[in-house]
Amino acid sequence: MSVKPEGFEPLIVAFCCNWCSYAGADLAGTSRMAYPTNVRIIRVPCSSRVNPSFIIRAFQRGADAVLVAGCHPGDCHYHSGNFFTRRRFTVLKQMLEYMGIEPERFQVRWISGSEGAKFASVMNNITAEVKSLGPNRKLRDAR
Amino acid sequence: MRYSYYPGCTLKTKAKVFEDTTLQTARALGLEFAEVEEWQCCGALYPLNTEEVFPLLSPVRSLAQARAAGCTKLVTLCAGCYNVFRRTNRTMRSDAEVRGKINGYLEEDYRGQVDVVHYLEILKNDVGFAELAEKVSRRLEGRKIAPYYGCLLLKPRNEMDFDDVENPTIFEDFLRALGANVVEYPYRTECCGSYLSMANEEVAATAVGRILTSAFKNGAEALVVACPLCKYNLEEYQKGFREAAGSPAAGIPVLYFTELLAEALDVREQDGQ
Amino acid sequence: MKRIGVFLCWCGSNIAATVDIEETMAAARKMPGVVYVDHNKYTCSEIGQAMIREAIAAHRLDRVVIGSCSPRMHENTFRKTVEAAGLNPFYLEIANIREQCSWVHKDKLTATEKAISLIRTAVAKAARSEPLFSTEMSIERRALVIGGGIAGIQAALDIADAGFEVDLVEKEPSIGGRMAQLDKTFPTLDCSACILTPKMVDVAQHGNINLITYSEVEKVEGFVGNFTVTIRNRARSVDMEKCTGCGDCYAKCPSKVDSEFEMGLAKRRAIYTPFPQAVPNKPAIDRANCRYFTSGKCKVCQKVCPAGAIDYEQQDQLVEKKYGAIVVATGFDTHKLDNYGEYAYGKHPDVITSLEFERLVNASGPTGGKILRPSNGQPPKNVAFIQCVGSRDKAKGNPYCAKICCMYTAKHAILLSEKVPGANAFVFYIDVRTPGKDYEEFYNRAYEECGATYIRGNVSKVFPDGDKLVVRSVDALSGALVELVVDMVVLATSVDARADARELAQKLSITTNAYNFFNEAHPKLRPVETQTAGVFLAGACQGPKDIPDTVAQASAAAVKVVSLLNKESLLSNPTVAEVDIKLCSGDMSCLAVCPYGAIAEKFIEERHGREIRKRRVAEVNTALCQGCGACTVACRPGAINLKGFTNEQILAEVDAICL
Amino acid sequence: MKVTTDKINSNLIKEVEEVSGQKVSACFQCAKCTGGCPVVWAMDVYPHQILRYAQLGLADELLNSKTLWICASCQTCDSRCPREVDIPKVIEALRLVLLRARGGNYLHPNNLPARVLENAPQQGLVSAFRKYAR
Ligand SMILES: Cc1cc2nc3c(=O)[nH]c(=O)nc-3n(C[C@H](O)[C@H](O)[C@H](O)COP(=O)(O)OP(=O)(O)OC[C@H]3O[C@@H](n4cnc5c(N)ncnc54)[C@H](O)[C@@H]3O)c2cc1C
Ligand SMILES: Cc1cc2nc3c(=O)[nH]c(=O)nc-3n(C[C@H](O)[C@H](O)[C@H](O)COP(=O)(O)OP(=O)(O)OC[C@H]3O[C@@H](n4cnc5c(N)ncnc54)[C@H](O)[C@@H]3O)c2cc1C
Ligand code: SF4
Ligand code: SF4
Ligand code: SF4
Ligand code: SF4
Ligand code: SF4
Ligand code: SF4
Ligand code: SF4
Ligand code: SF4
Repeated sequence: MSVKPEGFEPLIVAFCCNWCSYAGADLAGTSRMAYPTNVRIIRVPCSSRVNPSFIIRAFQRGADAVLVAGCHPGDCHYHSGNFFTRRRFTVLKQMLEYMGIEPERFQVRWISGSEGAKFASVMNNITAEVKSLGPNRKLRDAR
Repeated sequence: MRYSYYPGCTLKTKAKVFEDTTLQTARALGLEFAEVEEWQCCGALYPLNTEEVFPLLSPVRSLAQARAAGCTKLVTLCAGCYNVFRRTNRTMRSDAEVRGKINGYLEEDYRGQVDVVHYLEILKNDVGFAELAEKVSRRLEGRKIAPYYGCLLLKPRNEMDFDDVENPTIFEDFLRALGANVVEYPYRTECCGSYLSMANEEVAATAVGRILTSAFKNGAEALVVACPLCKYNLEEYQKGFREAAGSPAAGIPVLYFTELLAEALDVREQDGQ
Repeated sequence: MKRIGVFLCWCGSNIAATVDIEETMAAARKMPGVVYVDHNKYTCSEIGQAMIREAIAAHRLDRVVIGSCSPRMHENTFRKTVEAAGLNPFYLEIANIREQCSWVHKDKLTATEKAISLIRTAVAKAARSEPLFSTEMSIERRALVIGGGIAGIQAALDIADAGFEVDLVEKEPSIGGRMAQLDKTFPTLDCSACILTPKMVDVAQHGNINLITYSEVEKVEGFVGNFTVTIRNRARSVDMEKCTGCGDCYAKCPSKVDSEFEMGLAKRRAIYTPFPQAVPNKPAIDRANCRYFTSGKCKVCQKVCPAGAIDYEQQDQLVEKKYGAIVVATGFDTHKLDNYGEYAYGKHPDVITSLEFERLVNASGPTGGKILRPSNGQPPKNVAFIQCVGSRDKAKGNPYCAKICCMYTAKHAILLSEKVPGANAFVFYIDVRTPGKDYEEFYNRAYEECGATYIRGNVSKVFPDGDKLVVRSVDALSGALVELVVDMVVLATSVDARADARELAQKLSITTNAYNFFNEAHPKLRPVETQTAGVFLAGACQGPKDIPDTVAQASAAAVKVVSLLNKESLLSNPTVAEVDIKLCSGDMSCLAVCPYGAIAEKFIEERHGREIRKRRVAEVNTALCQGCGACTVACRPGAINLKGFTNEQILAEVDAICL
Repeated sequence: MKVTTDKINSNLIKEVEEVSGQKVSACFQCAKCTGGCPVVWAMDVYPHQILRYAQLGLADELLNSKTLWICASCQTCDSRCPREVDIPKVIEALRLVLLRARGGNYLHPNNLPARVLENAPQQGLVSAFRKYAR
């Protein structure tokens, strides 16, 4: 059982593909759609660039959740990249769950460049979910 | 070659001649038809809803017996039985859920290993129409015969896989092998009214009328069928239409294809009729 | 140690109102490698950019981080700025503290905290950036167009007019495609031949176009700007140089077969041109049907040819050529009707397809333009047209709408009323689809002025009754059962991809959809490009299309080709994948995931003691790589990395965020 | 006959889809089924209309229609349906809904003419009772 400290603010690392999700985040910005500050975005060309080891590393360094966001299947700028993403991360998700990481802590979402509102709502939801889970202690390096 | 043989209720009663001529001709052609030992009525209709699986028990039991008897093919004659068996077998092959239920109930492990075939298919594929033609001793020369397929041999299109649904040829090829003149007419695959003749005779009669009129117009002197219910309907409602169409007063014979086969092979024994 | 400069932008109050610039600057000064920090009201202004350039010089900065708006906004601007100051443009990193910070957060305290984190992340990435360079590639300034229908003809003419050399490869003995078979064309009803044949002649006479008929593409190698294509010139058995096109040979040839061009409604000879206006107007011998080739006897054509052009010894020839760009324009086939026995096609001669109807109404067709029943040569009185045959049918045809048949059926109804006075057209439809300029009006004309009766019902069965045909359906609008007795039935057959489309797609490394139509790079925004750079699409090979759409797409493809060939050279994208051959195990997992076929195997020789061994490794073709990075994840040993987004950079970003 | 949101949103469609295993919404009303039905002239609601009524939730019109008792399950229609709708299965589902709701049977052996009972093949009688009785 994880303990919920008062005022816990989770740290969330989001990998966003340049063409869709990063653009979606920008649109949320230009439309001034507020969401919590907990999320930090790393820009990648395509969701298929995200190596599972990046995600493990984030958890090890203390991230409380990791989000991978890419173009909707069929809309990938590189045609098929997000299909690989989908396949890879279903496997990774199972592995993480096996290691005791709650499914809410690792999410894969499709957000298009015109879905500013979706981007904001995904950020709101993931922050709320992880807040209620409390900090990630399972994989964090003993430092 | 040895086949499991499923006669069905009607061939044992009202369509005795169908069974007799089948067995006579099979024997003449060197085909061994071994009757499934404890067969029961196949249910006559394949269930058209997702809820009923128990009607499949009976056909599966016969199929499992055929398999136990070491036969790879189960032969049926009546188009109704054929339709039920073919579709049941397909379900047992492809639908794991139904298969589980049925096998659980029957304590069997039947997965559709046996092929369900119609006698016509045996004649076409195992005997061969060219070979059959050579065995014919009394060619049906000059006889103008109209094949009538009806529905159940052919449909549903994606489940029966018996012949092209819209343009079947197996009956025609069979008749040509016997030396008959095939009458082509557009109504050969139109429904005869099926079981409507039990409850709604008027509708069945009209359906039959269209088939007969079309066959008459194209010069048919006899119709040939593979189904006792088709035969019943086509015979039962002939009168009215013959008169209306100004056709010959005497009834047009509706024959099972095996009757013609027996005649052509000259093996027809006296069957008391 | 790197010397990193950090520049924070206020964006007026857009950033500065929410992010405490002073505090952020103070934090940035403490970040590893940062030697200089400054801020500006509007960094993208000329003054702001000048400040960066000066700071680079004054403080010998070798990496630059700008905290400002999204990189999607000004990355290019600022790359140029640092380049002007003598740095590699890829030494720049942008922290997005506007769209992803000041604009979406309200609380100044946490927003500032996040801004600091974003700057730290960018600093970490910049510290690990490496100089990247685009390479320059030469361009073969010639184009190949595959398929000589209206699409290929238009594309070839447009490219040639722009001053580039074009080879047009057509598999049949003549160009023209389907449009050559049509009579009049909707929505204007101008005669197809009148508008097409002049263009065909233009192709033949254009100084920049090299027409290669009776030929096919055998192999395609290389990449954008530098394709090497092997073309098979099928043996025509006629010497094109000598032949004058006099036609004596096919007048005398004794072997007659069904003419494909006439849809089997007329015969052609074994030596033939598909139609009288063929371009080139020189025959070919169809060896499968020639008596000489099948039985060794005949040679009539050789005897009668005044030019001595017949050459039975000709062999197929493989020619290798180089091109900078390729346009695919191989068109469509009409749907085969094997699954539609209910319509009696093939069973009754008066049931015909729409393309057969086109030949019947065509003045140069087998009946000289008279609409006559094939069974008895009499004009029909009542004609049923059945739409959507083989279309919109997921059970046994194509699930998609073929797009052109509603319109050409309206055309057929109009032509019937014009050519056979008093004849009646009955059009059976599911929906009538006429989106297009003047299209609805054209359809209106069919029923309003030309008397066609439209019946909303998919015909269920057609069968002969005496010498007539009975059409059974229902009018779904009134609920009335319909049984029409007609003289002729015309089936609006669906549009299929060419039978060999998938094979050609493989040769070109392009993809097809489930029905073998070639895929465009983006359904809306890149409709003529393919996923393979330098290969473009035109016409019905990409999906069912009428002539206006086909021509528009062909001209668009031509522009794409021209703008490519116009470049002196191509600059490659520098953020590409790179293989470290020391780590590469040669298992080629990367090759399997690359969507662009940019990875190939290569064999290197290595010295092991005294022995020299060959070893397989992966190699990235930087001209093809689009920099998606999928391969980097597929690679188990971590041998393949993506420049500009290296593993080290991304891991450093993760670490910086999680500090 | 009147279409209302309540009817369209009613449970009938779901029930019919469940019992028949067919997707009623797949039908795009081309009416090819009706055009080829061999007994359509005896129906009051045509096969394509059965599908349409079901899409609109017109329960009374469906359950009172003669069509349910006229369809011969010949499968001509579904063998031609471009949307892969098995129409006789939909009709069968309606028939079952009705027989269950109303109880009783449509056909009773006592109602058959002696001539039919005498001459008809077993197969026909068995079929009829399976169709018309519960
Ligand atoms: C019955 C009917 C009526 C029509 N009426 C009209 C109308 O009135 N108005 C209208 O706008 N549109 C009409 N159309 C549509 C029109 O035919 C098409 O829009 C047009 O033909 C598409 O041109 P295309 O060049 O893309 O394809 P095509 O005309 O099919 O040309 C493709 C060419 O490529 C060649 N080719 C194929 N494969 C290869 C290969 N592997 N290598 C080399 N060459 C190859 C073919 O031989 C052919 O010459 C009609 C179509 C039909 C079927
Ligand atoms: C409700 C709706 C939904 C749609 N949904 C889709 C969809 O889902 N998918 C799809 O593919 N398409 C859709 N479309 C169609 C799509 O909007 C158009 O295809 C597209 O916008 C056309 O682009 P355009 O550049 O030709 O015209 P426009 O978008 O109209 O652009 C024309 C521009 O020219 C400017 N302009 C006008 N006159 C002058 C002048 N005299 N001088 C200078 N400038 C001038 C205008 O201000 C405007 O900026 C939809 C359209 C509507 C109405
Ligand atoms: S660089 Fe971007 S953030 Fe700065 S002033 Fe310009 S637009 Fe605004
Ligand atoms: S006869 Fe000779 S010159 Fe004349 S068209 Fe034939 S091949 Fe050409
Ligand atoms: S040789 Fe062949 S092509 Fe020439 S005339 Fe004879 S059959 Fe015709
Ligand atoms: S264009 Fe018209 S006729 Fe052709 S498939 Fe589409 S709807 Fe049917
Ligand atoms: S996946 Fe990696 S190791 Fe395998 S071939 Fe490609 S670069 Fe080499
Ligand atoms: S980065 Fe993408 S395009 Fe480039 S080689 Fe790797 S998988 Fe192919
Ligand atoms: S044929 Fe199929 S799609 Fe057409 S109306 Fe009938 S059920 Fe609907
Ligand atoms: S199954 Fe029923 S509705 Fe369909 S064609 Fe046959 S009788 Fe008509």
